Amino acid sequence: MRKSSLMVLATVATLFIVSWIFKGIALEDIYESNYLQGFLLTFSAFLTLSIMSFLYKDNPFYKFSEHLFVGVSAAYAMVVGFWTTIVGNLVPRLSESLSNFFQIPYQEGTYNFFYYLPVIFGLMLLMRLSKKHGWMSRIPLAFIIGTTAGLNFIGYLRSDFTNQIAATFIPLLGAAGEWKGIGDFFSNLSLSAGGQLVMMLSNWVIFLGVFCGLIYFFFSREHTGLFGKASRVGIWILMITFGASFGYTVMGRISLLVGRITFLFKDWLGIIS
Amino acid sequence: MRRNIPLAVTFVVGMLLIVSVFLPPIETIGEDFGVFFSIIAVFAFFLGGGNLIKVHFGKIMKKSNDWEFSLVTVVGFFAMLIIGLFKIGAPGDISTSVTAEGSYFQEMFVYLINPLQSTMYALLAFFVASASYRAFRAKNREATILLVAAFIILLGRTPLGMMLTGWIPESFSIFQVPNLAVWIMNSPNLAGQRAIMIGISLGVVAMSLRLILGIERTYLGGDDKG
Amino acid sequence: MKNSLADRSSGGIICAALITIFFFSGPLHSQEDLVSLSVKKIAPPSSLLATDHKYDNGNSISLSWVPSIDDALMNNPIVAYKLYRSSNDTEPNLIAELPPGSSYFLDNGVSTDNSYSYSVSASTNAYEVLSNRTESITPQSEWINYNKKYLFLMVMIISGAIMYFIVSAKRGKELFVRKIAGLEAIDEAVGRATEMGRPIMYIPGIQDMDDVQTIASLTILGRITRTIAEYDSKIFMPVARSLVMTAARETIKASYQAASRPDSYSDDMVNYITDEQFGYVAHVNGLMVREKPATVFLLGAFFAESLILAETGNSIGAIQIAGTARPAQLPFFIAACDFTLIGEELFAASAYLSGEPMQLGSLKGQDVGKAIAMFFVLLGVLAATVSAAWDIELFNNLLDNLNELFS
Amino acid sequence: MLLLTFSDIGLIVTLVIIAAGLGLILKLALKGKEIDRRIIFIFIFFSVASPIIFQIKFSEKATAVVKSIYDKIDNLPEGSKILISFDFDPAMAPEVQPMAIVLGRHALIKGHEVVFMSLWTTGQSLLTEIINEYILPDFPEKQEFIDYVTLGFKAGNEGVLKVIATDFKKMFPVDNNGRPLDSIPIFDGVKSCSDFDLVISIGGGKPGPKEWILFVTDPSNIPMAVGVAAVIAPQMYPYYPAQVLGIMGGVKGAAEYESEFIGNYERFKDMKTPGLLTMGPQTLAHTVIMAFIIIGNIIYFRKRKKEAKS
Repeated sequence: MRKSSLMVLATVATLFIVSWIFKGIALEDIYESNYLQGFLLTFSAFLTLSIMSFLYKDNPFYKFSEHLFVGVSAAYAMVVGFWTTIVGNLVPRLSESLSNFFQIPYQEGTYNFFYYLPVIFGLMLLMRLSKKHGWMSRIPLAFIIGTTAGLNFIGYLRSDFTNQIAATFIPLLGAAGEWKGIGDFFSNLSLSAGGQLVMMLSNWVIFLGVFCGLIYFFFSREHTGLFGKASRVGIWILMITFGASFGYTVMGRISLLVGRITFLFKDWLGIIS
Repeated sequence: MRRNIPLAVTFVVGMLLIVSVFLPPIETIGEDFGVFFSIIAVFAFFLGGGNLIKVHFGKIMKKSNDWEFSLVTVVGFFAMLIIGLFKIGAPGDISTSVTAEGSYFQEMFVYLINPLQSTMYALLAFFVASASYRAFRAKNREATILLVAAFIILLGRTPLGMMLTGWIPESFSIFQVPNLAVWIMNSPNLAGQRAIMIGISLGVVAMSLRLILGIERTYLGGDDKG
Repeated sequence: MKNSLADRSSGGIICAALITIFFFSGPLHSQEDLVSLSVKKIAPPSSLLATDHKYDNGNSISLSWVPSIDDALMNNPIVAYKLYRSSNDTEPNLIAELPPGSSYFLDNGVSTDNSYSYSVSASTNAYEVLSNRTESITPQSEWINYNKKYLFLMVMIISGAIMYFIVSAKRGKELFVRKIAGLEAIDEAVGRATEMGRPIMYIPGIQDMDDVQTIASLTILGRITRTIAEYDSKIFMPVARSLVMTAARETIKASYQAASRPDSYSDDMVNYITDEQFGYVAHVNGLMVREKPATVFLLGAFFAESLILAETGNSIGAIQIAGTARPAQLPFFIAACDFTLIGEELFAASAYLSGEPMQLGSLKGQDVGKAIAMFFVLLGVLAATVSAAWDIELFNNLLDNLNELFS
Repeated sequence: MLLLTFSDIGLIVTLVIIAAGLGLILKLALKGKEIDRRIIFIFIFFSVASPIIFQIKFSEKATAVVKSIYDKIDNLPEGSKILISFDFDPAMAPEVQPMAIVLGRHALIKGHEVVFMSLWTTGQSLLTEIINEYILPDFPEKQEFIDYVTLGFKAGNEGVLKVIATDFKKMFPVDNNGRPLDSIPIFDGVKSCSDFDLVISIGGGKPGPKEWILFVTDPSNIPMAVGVAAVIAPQMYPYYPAQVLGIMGGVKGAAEYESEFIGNYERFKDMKTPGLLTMGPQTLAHTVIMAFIIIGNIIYFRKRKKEAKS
């Protein structure tokens, strides 16, 4: 380690300890274990700042947080998977004595033996570790891919294909008997149910947008001539969509930072109330 | 054989699931298969978690670059694993939820994972700014449209939008930037999203068919041994 | 037909009775009368009918009845309808309490092993009056759900179109497929990495194998690694799911074998990091700035991390080819990457890259699907427009039918 | 006399720093230099952190959709009955809670009789918290049962709405504390939702504003206003102004309302305005991003001009 990095390390360590002590004293009236709480809060703040330091450049503090994050969260996922899936879903269907051990109700069912299937598949998957029988791990993969393909086939066709088409059955002219005269038509350009021109325009835009957007996705035709022009309009609509969605999301992203900075200033440093 | 058995499995399972939607007696089979999937996925953890530890252990053993940090990963991993599997510090007996308030597992989540997670997420605020700086340039017609749409929405979401265009009378209120922003979200944005969704659904359907029929088989690996 | 007519007329009579009561009861009762009304006897619900719910696995029975004639819109003495069920002639149990005005209930708690009979009561705050008990009924399990016939039709049309073109392509019919810019760039991107002597990074999204986008990504991976193996470039692939790791290793290995370079393959190319979204992102970010890949592929299902990854990739000057079918993340890829596969293109990519006639045939089939969608959008918009503006019966019917077809 | 508050000074300092920084960058940009992204990061951090520290607020001018809600509550005669439903959970609270607070205050200061309820399980505790911690401390003179009443949460989603649309007491025989509605003065003469002069639903999920419109206010033609999370605000616009008289969308909607409220009520000039406070960082950050987009384009066109020349 070079001298400069040692200096940085020493500074951070000192600040950490100072913050720990101050936080501990500040929390004296609130918690019994105030110094433990002080440590935890300081550590949270340290991790927060370490991650943010990546914006400047990669550095040992980021590396530390990153590696800690990976180890802890991988184990977190495994533990949750074990308790919810194995103990929550598998055990109560296969073994009464294990269910009693984990103190969960045993679920009696005629078709419970089917639940040996995923266990067998799981074991086959572990065959990957063997050179000779490694190919067997393809069978559970094939099962999973078959499941995914089958479920998504119907799921997407129903929710995204048919429903989206049905949602586009919109009138391009106003409704009968609601015509309020040409003056009103052109003078009421408000974004409300009353503004007929805007309503009509919206529906036209939706209709043409969907239509031309679909043309853009055509693979088996050269995009030339009228077809090409429509596909061009399709791209424009997509570009508006992307631009608008981007702009709209910015606000949400800023709020995330507001949350983090509030944590630093309020919970850790205590400079705002 | 090493290819045909898996292909047959995919075909049978895929077809079964498509057909099951129309046959009430086996209608719920998809849900069961979903549970099967999550059980298999837990078995896969042995491979995944094992691999993670193997990689970092290897680094520590070989004292390769940054091996000290690998130590952090390994220690963090085992600490969390032991705390979680044995429910250390859990407020009740074995039946209490692993994420129950007060258990060490939950404390680790609150003070370790949570700040890391939300800070990583918050980095987006910065990246969204640098990305818009670079990307929103009027290089050609398409890029200009993208830029203008984004700009109107951004403007419409701040008081600036109303300050600039608040004078426009109510009967032409569509031209007030905040309203215009809403209209863009409501109409062209909706149309674009819808076209994309319909396209995606067809893509998924065709992809699924190729998988079920065995036309697409890259994922199955070669014919070799092992 | 006869029956339904009878039903309708009896319903009409009851409606008329209700309206009459409504008109007469409202003004006649003063505030004091209300109190006496609530202890007054009321008429029971009538014509309780229990029928097997059609097209299910014998797990539901539908119940309908005519509400008590005292069930009025105003000053209603009735507070609830209570449903009782007795299975195999045992003691009846309360199974549901419904608000006044109800006349229908679907009992989902039954099975084909038992027979059931029902009764329904109307109750005021102080008083409850029971209807007749129904005959015993055993729910039936049906084999085919006819309610989904239109969905079935849709499935047949779309898959029929795709299969038709797959078969005709197999027979040797030439198919034109337009260029997809993002995919055309792949070769160049791989070549550049080789020239620079830097690795290629491949990220298949953060979802597991139960997401079809992940599978699509792996099929593309299969084609790309073929090129990578031929160029003898280096690839590394951090993944967020153990199963994806297994499948990806299988895929890459196969490609190296197909390119006759099985010895260049190693399991280290694919590593599992963590299931946790941002833990994974934190590590991938670190890897990016440390390994400095020349090319980054971001293909699959992405969430909020899309922009974090794409911006970091951009900061190290990598060529980035991205693609996802999650519409919410597309704008960020468009903004931060060099090439983006938009939605459907992600699924078309592996077929396109393979160049095999059968695969390309399926793309043509997809186009037919789009043509069908456009046709019906056009028809539906026409019907909706005419029916809204001029209220012509033919078009009203057309619109109704279309809505049913796509419901 | 010119009196500057802490946040005014903060605002001025912030704006000067940002403006000077942007000016400097613009100068560099005019020379055709690309900007390092870390400079953008610093600007973003500063534009978010500074409003938080200095509690900077911007005055928002209420847009028509928000103003109409404000006007409605303001113009109703004293003693009108208003029903406010809190249909949200803690996750959604940062966006919509500010609306709940300011609406509650406005209704009470105008002397309306307010009924609070919730369709969400978690709404009960939020309801109590918001009313007891944020609204009531400012109104020591207001009495429960006469000026306001909390009915709490009722399970049943749309079912609840269908019933209260015709008979309120059937669904809520008693209030939150078990007191029969018949003995509560506010409910004198209240039979159904139609007896309220205004119904407001604040939420963003299901059941929420949309269900209120479909099952309660639209069938019976009851004046309705909604406050929704930003994500679903665009879905509410088709109902405006025929079925709902106004919409507050996200934190911005809340901020506009707060701005209108504190502008008109001297007594609440210095009240806590969570909506406006969150808008501070948002506004500055948005402005900075827009400025950088403009600078980016200047750089781009400069470059292109140069290339065209050579």
